[in-house]
Amino acid sequence: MNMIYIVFIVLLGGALLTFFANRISGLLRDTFFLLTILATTVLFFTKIHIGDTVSFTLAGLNLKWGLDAFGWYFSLIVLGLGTMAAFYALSYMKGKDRLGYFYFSFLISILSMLGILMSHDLVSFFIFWEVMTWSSYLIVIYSGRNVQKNGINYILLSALGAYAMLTAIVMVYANIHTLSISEMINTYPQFSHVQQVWLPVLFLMAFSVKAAMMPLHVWAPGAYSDAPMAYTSVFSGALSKMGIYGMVIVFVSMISYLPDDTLFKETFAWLGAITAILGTLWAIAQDDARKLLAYSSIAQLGYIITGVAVGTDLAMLSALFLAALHALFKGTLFMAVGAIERQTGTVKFTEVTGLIRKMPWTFIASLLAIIALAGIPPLGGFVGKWMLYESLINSNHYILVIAIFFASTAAFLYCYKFLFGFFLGQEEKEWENVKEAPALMVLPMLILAAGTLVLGTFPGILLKPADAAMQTLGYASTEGHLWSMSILFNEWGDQVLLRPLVYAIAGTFLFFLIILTVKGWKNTRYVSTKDISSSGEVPLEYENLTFSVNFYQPFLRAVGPVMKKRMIYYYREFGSGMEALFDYSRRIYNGNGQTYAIYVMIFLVIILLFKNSIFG
Amino acid sequence: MVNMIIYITLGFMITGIFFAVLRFIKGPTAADRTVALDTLTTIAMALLVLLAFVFKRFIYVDVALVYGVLGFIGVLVIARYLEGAL
Amino acid sequence: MRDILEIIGLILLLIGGIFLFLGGLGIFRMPDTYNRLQAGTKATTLGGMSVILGVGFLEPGWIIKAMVLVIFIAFSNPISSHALARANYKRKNYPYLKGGAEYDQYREVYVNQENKEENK
Amino acid sequence: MKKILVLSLLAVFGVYLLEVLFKIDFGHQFFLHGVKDFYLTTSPDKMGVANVVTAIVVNFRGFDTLGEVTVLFLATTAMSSILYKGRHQLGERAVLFSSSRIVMTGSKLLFPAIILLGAYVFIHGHLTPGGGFQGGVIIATGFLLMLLSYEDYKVSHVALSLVESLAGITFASVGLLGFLNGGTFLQNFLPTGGLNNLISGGVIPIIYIAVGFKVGAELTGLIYTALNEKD
Amino acid sequence: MVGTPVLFIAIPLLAAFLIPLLGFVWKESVRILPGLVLLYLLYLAVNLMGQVAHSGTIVEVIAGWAPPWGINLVFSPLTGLLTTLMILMGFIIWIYSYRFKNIDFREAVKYFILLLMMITGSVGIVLTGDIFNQFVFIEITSISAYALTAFYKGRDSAEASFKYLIIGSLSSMFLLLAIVLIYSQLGTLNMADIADKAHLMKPGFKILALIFFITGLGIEAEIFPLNGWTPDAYAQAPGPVGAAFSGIVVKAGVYAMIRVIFTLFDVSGTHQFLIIIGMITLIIAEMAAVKQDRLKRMLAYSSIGQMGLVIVAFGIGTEEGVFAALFLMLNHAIIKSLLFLSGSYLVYNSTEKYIHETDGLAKHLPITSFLFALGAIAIVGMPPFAGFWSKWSILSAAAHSNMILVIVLILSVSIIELVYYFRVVNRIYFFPKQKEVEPKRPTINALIAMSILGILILVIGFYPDSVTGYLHSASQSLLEKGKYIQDVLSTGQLFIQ
Amino acid sequence: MEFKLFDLSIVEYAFFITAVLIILIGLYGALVKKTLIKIVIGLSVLDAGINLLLISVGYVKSGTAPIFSPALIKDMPLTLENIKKLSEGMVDPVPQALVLTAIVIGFGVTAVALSLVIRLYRHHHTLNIDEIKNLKW
Amino acid sequence: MESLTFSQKLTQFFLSWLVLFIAWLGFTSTLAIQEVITGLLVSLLIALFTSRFFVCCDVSIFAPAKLFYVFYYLFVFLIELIKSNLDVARRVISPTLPINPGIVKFKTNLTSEYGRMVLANSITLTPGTLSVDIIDDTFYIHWIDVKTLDPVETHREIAEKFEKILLKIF
Ligand code: NA
Ligand code: NA
Repeated sequence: MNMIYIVFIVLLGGALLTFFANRISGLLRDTFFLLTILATTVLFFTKIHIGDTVSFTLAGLNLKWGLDAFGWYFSLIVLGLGTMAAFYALSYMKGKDRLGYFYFSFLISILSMLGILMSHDLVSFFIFWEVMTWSSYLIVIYSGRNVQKNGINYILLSALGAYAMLTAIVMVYANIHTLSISEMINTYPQFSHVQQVWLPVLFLMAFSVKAAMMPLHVWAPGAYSDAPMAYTSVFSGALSKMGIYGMVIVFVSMISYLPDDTLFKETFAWLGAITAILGTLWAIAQDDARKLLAYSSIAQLGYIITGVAVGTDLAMLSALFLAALHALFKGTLFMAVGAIERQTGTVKFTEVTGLIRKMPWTFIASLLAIIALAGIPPLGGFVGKWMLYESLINSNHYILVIAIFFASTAAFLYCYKFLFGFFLGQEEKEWENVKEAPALMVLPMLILAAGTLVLGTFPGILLKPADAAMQTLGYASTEGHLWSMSILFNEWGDQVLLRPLVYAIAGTFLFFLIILTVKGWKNTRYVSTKDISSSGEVPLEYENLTFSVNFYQPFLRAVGPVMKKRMIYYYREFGSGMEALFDYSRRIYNGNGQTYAIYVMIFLVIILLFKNSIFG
Repeated sequence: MVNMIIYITLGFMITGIFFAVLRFIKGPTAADRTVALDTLTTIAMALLVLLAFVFKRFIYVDVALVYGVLGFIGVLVIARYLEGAL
Repeated sequence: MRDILEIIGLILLLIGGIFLFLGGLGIFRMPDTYNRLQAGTKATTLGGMSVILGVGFLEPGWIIKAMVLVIFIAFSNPISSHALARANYKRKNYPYLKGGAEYDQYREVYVNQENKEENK
Repeated sequence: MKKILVLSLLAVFGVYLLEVLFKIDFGHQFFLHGVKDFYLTTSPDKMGVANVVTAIVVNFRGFDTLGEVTVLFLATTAMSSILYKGRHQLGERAVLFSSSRIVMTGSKLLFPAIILLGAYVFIHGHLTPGGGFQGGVIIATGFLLMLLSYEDYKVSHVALSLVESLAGITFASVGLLGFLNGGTFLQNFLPTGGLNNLISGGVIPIIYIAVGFKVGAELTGLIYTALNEKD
Repeated sequence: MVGTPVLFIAIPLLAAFLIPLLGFVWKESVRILPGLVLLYLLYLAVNLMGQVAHSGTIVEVIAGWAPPWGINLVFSPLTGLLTTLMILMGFIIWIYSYRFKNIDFREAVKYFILLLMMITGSVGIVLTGDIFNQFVFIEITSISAYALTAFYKGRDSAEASFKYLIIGSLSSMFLLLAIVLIYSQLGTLNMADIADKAHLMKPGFKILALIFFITGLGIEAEIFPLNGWTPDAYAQAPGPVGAAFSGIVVKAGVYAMIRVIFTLFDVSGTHQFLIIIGMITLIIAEMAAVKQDRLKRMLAYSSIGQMGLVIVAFGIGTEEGVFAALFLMLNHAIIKSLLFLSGSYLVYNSTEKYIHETDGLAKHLPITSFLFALGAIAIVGMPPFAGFWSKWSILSAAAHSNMILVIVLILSVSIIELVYYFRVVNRIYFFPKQKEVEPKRPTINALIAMSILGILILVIGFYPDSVTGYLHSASQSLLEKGKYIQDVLSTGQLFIQ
Repeated sequence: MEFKLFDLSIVEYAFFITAVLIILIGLYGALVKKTLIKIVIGLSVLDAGINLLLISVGYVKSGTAPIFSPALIKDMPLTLENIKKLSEGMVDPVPQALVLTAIVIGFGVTAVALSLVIRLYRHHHTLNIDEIKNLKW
Repeated sequence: MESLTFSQKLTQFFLSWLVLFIAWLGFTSTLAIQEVITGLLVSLLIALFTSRFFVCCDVSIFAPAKLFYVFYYLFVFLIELIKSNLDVARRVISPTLPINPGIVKFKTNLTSEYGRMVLANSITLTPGTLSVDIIDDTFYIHWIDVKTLDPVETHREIAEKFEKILLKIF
C-alpha cells in the first residue's frame, strides 16, 4: 500500500484508538496520541517524497492525492507546530475531562490539514477542508464556553466560505469535467470572462474566512480564545495558514491571468493591510491575553495576505516566510498564555502581573516571540518584514508600505502590553506561589522561540524550501537572482547579510533592557497594588488599581471612532434581521387546518390561472 | 295506453318527490326533514321497482329492497339520535 | 288472463302513483310534524305497496319479489313513523292542541319518565 | 373576507374543471381503445360471471379490492386506536330513553331477515348488482338496528375480530393459492361454471363472500366502537 | 426463486389480518410477526434486486390479466431500489419500536398493524403500475398515517391528525379527478398504457390532469404550500412513526409524483416548475426550522426542506439530476430516520419536546447523543458523511445544467440548516443539564436500530460507491420512458388465464 | 312493450354540472365551516360529488347495467357475437368498480375523521376549528 | 328472556329456519337447485344464531283457525288502510278541514309483544291516528280529530276492531 494511505490510516486509526483508549486509561490515551503524531511526522518526512501520488475513484469521481514542494513547505508548519503542540497538550490538558474527544479532534484536524496539502483534486480538497472545519469546531466548543455564540459564528462563516468554494468547484467540474487542481489551473485561461472573475472570488472567500481576513474575521477572536491554548497555537499557527495556502494557489494560478485593470490584487492587498491595521488596533484594546493574541493573529495574517496579493517573487517569498514564522512565534505566545492560564487560572492583564521571576522560562520564550512578532532584529520577524517592505517598495506600493508600517509600529503597543502586563510590573501577593509551568510545556515554547532566533540569522533554512515551493507554483527559481535584489541577504539567502547591523541594533536593545531591568531591580520596592500609601487614600477592595487597567487609554481615545463599531455588530444586525424574517415567514403555518386547505386551493388556482405560461 | 299510464304514474311520483324535497328543504325542524326523508325512501323504492319494469331489468328490484332496508334503518338512526339517545 | 292481469297492474300503478303523490303533497301541506307523519306514512304505504304490486301484476315473474317488498313496506313504514313521532315528542316538539292541555295525555307520563330516566 | 376568497377560489376551480368536462362527449363511446370492451366480453364469455362489475371488482381489479378491504380494516383499527382509552374498558352506553317497545319488537323480527338479505346480496354478488361490500353493509346495518333498539346489546369483540381476520386471510390466501397453482396472484384456479348459475365464476364468489363477512364484521365493529364512545 | 413482487403486498396483508388472531394465542407474536415479515421481504427485495440487475425489469401481472387489462406490478431498478430502501427502513423502525414506550397489548396490536400497513402501502405506491391502484395504496398509507399520528393520547396528536386528514382528503379528491380525466380520454388506468397514449388526449385534459396530479401528490410529497399538515404530524406522531414518515411515506409520495411527471405525461415546463416549487419549499421550510423551539418540529421542517431539495434535483431533469435526487432520497431516509429515532429518546420524557430539554444529555445518553450528532453532521452535508455525496451530486448536476442560482440558493439554505442543527448539538453536548428532565436510556433494540443507521451513514459516507451503481441504474430506468412502456405492455399481448 | 323514458340529451351535461356543484359545495363546507363535524360533512359531500362525476364518465347513452342476467340474455345462444352485441348497450363497468372502491375508501376516511372529532372534542371541549390550534409555526 | 325448554327452543329454531328459508326463496324468486340448497344452508346458519329472537310463537301458529284470522285481519286492515288513505286525500286536498288534534291513551288487552306491535302499526296506518308510544299496556296515540278523552272510549274507537282479531291470533 502506498505510504500516503498509510499516513492517513495511521492518523485516523491513531485518532480512533486515542478516542477509545480514553475509556481505558489516561496513560494509554496519551501514549497513543503522542505515538500517532510522532509516527505521522516521522513517516511523513521520511517515507513520503515530493512527487509521490496516488489516485483512485470514489462515487464516480477521479481523486488524486500527492505531495509537491509547496504542500511540503506547509506540511512542515503543520507537523512541526503540531508535534510541539502535542507535547505541550499532554501537560496542559492534564486533568481535564473529555480528553479522548479533544485528542481525537486534534489528530483529525492534523489529518485534515495534511489532506488539504496533499489533495490534487478539488473534491478531496473540499472534503478535507470540511473535515478541518468540523474537527477544529469540535475543539472550539470543547470548553463549553459561549458555544452557541462563538461555535456558531465559526461554523457559520466557515460554511459560508466552504460553500462558496463548493460553488466554485462545481462550476469548474461542470466546465472541464475534471476535478484535478492542476487541470483547473491549466484550463483557467479558457474559461469565460465571468467565470474567470467568479472562480477566484469564490475560492478566495473560502480561504479568507480561514485566514481571518477582514471582513470575514469575526469568528476568529472568539474561536481562538475559546479553544484550549494547546490547540490554539495550531489553530492560529497552522490551520489559518491553510487559508494562505489556498490563497497563494488562487493568486498564482488565477489572479495573475486576469487583466491588470481588474484591481483584484490591489483590493486584496488593501484588505490585507486594513486587516493588519484594524487587527492591531483591536489587539491593543484587549484586556484578555487570548483575545489580544487572537487579534494579533488576525493582524499578522493581514501582512501575509498583503504579501500574497502583491504577488511579486519577493512578496510571495516573504509571505511564505512570514507564514512559517508566524506559526513559530504565535505558537509560542499562545503556549505561553496557556502556561500562564494553567498556573494562575486567569489570562487577564488586569489580574496578573509580575510573573517574570515566577515563570522565567515562559518569560524568555515570550520575549523572543514578541521580538520576532514586532519585527525587531535579529529575530526572524525582522527578516520577513524587511522582505515584505522591500517587495512592496519594489512594486511601487508606497501607500501600502505606510499602512503596513503603521500597523507594525502600533503592534509594539500590544507587544509591550503583553510583556508588561504579565511579566513585568509589581509582584502581587496573590501570585506569590505561582510556579513555572511543567517542562513539557516550557520546552515546546522554547524550541519554537529558538526557531525564530535561528531563522533571524539563517533564514535560508526556510527560504530554500519556500523557494522550491514557489517553483512548483510556476515561479522561476529565485536562487541567485532573487537574493541579489535584496540588500538583506547574502548571495544564496542562507544568511542575513546585514548581520553586523542587525547585531548592533540587537545589542543596543538588549543593553538597555538589561540596564533598565537591573536598575529597576535595585530601586524598586515591592508593594501591593492596593498599597498606594503616598496618596493617602485607601482604595476600596473591589477597585482594580493594577496599572494594566486602561493601559492605553489615551491611545484608545484617539482611535476610538474606528474601534467603536466592530464588524461583528453588522453581522449581528444582519443575523437578527434574518431571524425576524424567518420568524415572520413561519407564521404561514398558522395552526389552522382550514387555512392549510385554503393554501392548497390557492396553489391549485394559481397554477390553473397561469397554466399556459407554466406549461407553455 | 300502458306507456301513458306509466308516464302518468311516473309524473305523480316525481311530483310527490318534488314536494317531499320541498319539505326536506323547508324543514323547519330536523324531525320534519326526517319525515320528508322517510317519505322519499318509500317513493324511491316504488320508483326503483317501476324503473326496473321500464328497463326490463329484474335485478334492479334487489336494489329497491336494499334501498328500502337502508332507508328504514337510516330513519330509525336519525329518530334515535333526535331522541338524544346516541 | 294476461290482459286482465295487465289491467289490474295498471290500475294499481295509477292508484299507487296518486297516493305517492298525495304522500309527498301531504307532508308538504300539513301544518305540523305529527300531521305530516300521519299523511305521509299512510299515503306512501298504500302507494308504495300498490305500485310494487302493480309491477308484479304487469310482470308476473316478479310477483314473489314484489310481495317481499310489499311486506317489508307494510312492516317498516309504520314503525319508522312511530319512531319519528316519539322522537319528535321527546325533543319537546309537542303537538298542536286545539282543545287545551288535557288533550295531551302523554305529557305527564313523558315528564315522569324523563325524570325517572335522568335519575337512573 | 375568507368566504369571498374561498368562493372565488372555488369559482376558478369549478370553471376550469367544467371547461374540460364539457369537452367530454357525454354518454358516447369515446374511449380510444379502452379496456372496457375486453371486460364486457371476457367476463361472461370466459369467466362465467354475469355481473361484469363484480368481475372487475373481484378479479380484473381484485388487487384494488384487496386494498380496499384493507382500507376498511385499517379504518376499524384506526378508529379503535384513536378512541382507545387505555386500560379502562369502554364505558356502558348511557342512554336517556330506552327505545320504544314497538321498535324493539320490530328490530327483533327484522334482524334475522336483514342478515339473510345481506348474505343473499353477497352470495349473489356475481349475478346481481350486489356484492361483498353491499352485503357487508346490510349485515352491519342489521347489527346497527339491534344496537339502536337494545342499549344493552353486546357484540363480541373477539368474534368480530375472528371473523374479520379469517375473512381477510381467506381473501389473501385465495389470492396466494392462485399464485401457488402456477398462475399469478388472485388468478382463478377453479372451474368457471355456467353463466348465471349460483355456482359459477370460479373463486369470485368465494372472495366476495369473504369480503362480505369482512365488511360486515368491520362495519359492525366500527359502529359498535362509535356507539360506545361516551365520556 | 424466492418469490415475486406481489409478495411485498400479499404477505404483509396476510400478516396484518393474522396479527389479531395470533394475539389471542400468543401475545408476543403481535410484536414479532411484523418483524419476521419485514425481514423476509428484505431478503426478497435484495434477491429481486440482484435478479433485476441481471435480467432486467420484472413485470408481474395480477389475477392473470396482462396489462393494460389487469393490474401489474413493476419491479424495475428504480422501484426495486425504493422498495428495498423502504423495507429496510421499515425493518429498522420495527426493531426500534419493538419496545418503544410501554404500550399495552391492545395498543400494540393496532400499532404494529398500522405500521406494517403504512409501510406496505408505501411499497405498493412504488410497485404498482396502475394509477387507480396507486390511489388505493395512497389511501392505505394515509389512513394508517392518520391513525399513527393520533396514536398517543393526551397530547395534541388528534389535532395534527385531523389537519393531516383534511389535507389528505383534498389530495384524494385531486387524484380521483385526475383519474377521471384520464379515464374519460383513454379508457385505461394502466400507467404504461397511459404513457403510451397520452399524446392522444385532448390538450386541456392532459394539462389539467397533470395539475391535479401535482397538487394531489404534492400534498404527499410535502411541497409548499401544500404541506401545512407536515410539521404537526411529524411532531405529534410517535418517534418511530416520524422516522417512517420521513424515511418511507414521503418517499412514496415523491416517487408517485415523479412517476407521473417523468413517465405519464410529457409536458414542457414541468421541470422548471418543479425547480421553482422545490426551491420555495426548501427556503420556506428551512427558514421556519431555524425558529423552532421544539425538536421534532424542527426535524419536520428540515424534512420538508430536504424534500424540496429532492424536487429541485428531479426538476433538473438530467440523468445526473435524477441520480442526485435519488441519492438524496436515500440519504435523507437514513439520516432523518436516525435523527427522529435518536431525537425521540432525547426528549423521551418530555411532553412539550422542547429543544432546551435536551441540554447536557450527552453525559447521560452518550450513544444516543453521538448518533444524533452524527445524523446532524451528515444531514447538513459535512464530508465525509453520507449527506455530502448527495449534496455534491445535486450541485454538480445543477452546475452541469448551468443553474448557478440554484446552487447559490441551495448552499445559502444549507448554511441556515447548519445553524439550527449545530445549535441543537451544542446544547446536547455543552449545556448544563436541566434539573426537571429525566433522561430515558434507550432499550437495546432501539440502540441496535439506531446503530445500524449510524453505520449506514458512515458506510455511504466513506464508500459511496456501495450505492451509486444502483442509483445510476435506477435513475436511468426512470428516464427511459419508452423502455418502461415496452417492458409493461409486452408482458403479453393477450391475457393469461 | 316498447317504452322509452326520455332522451337524456336534453340534460347532456347536467351530471357533470351537478357533480361539480356538489364537489364545490363540499369543498366550501370543508374550507369555510367552523364546526369540525361540518367540515367532515363537507368532505363527505365532496366525496359524493367525485363519485358522481366518476360514475357519469362511464355513462353510455341509454345503456343498461353491465350484468348479463338471464332476462337480458333470454334464449340467445351465448356466442361471442351475441355478448358483444349485448355489451354495446351497457354502460362502462370500470367506473362503477372504481366508484365502489372510492366509496368504501371515503367511508373509511370519514370514520377516522369522526373518531378524531370525538377525540378533539374530548381534549378541547369545543368543536370550533379556530380554537383548535395548539400546534403552529 | 325467559328460559325455554329444549323442545321449545327446537321449535323456535325450526320455525325461524323455515321463515328465513321462505324469505330466501322470496329474495331469489327461483327454485333452481343450487339456490335452494344454498338457501337451506344459509338460513340454517342464520337461524342457529338468531332463533332466540323468535320468542312468541309455537307450532300452533299454523292452526287453520289462526290462519283464517290472519287473513281476516289482513282484510280488515286493508279496508281500514284504504279508508285512511281516502281520509288523507281529503285532508291533503283541503287542509282547512276542522281538526282537533291531541294525544290520547288507552289500555290494551293484548299481552303478546308481537300482537302489540301489530296493533300499534295498524293504528298508525288507520285513519287519523298515529302511535306515539307504548308504555307497558298503555298506548299513546296521536289523533287528528280527538273524539273522546276517555281511555275506554278511545280504545273502542281506535283499537277494538283490530284487537278482537289479534287476540285470536296471538
Ligand atoms: Na318508510
Ligand atoms: Na372494488
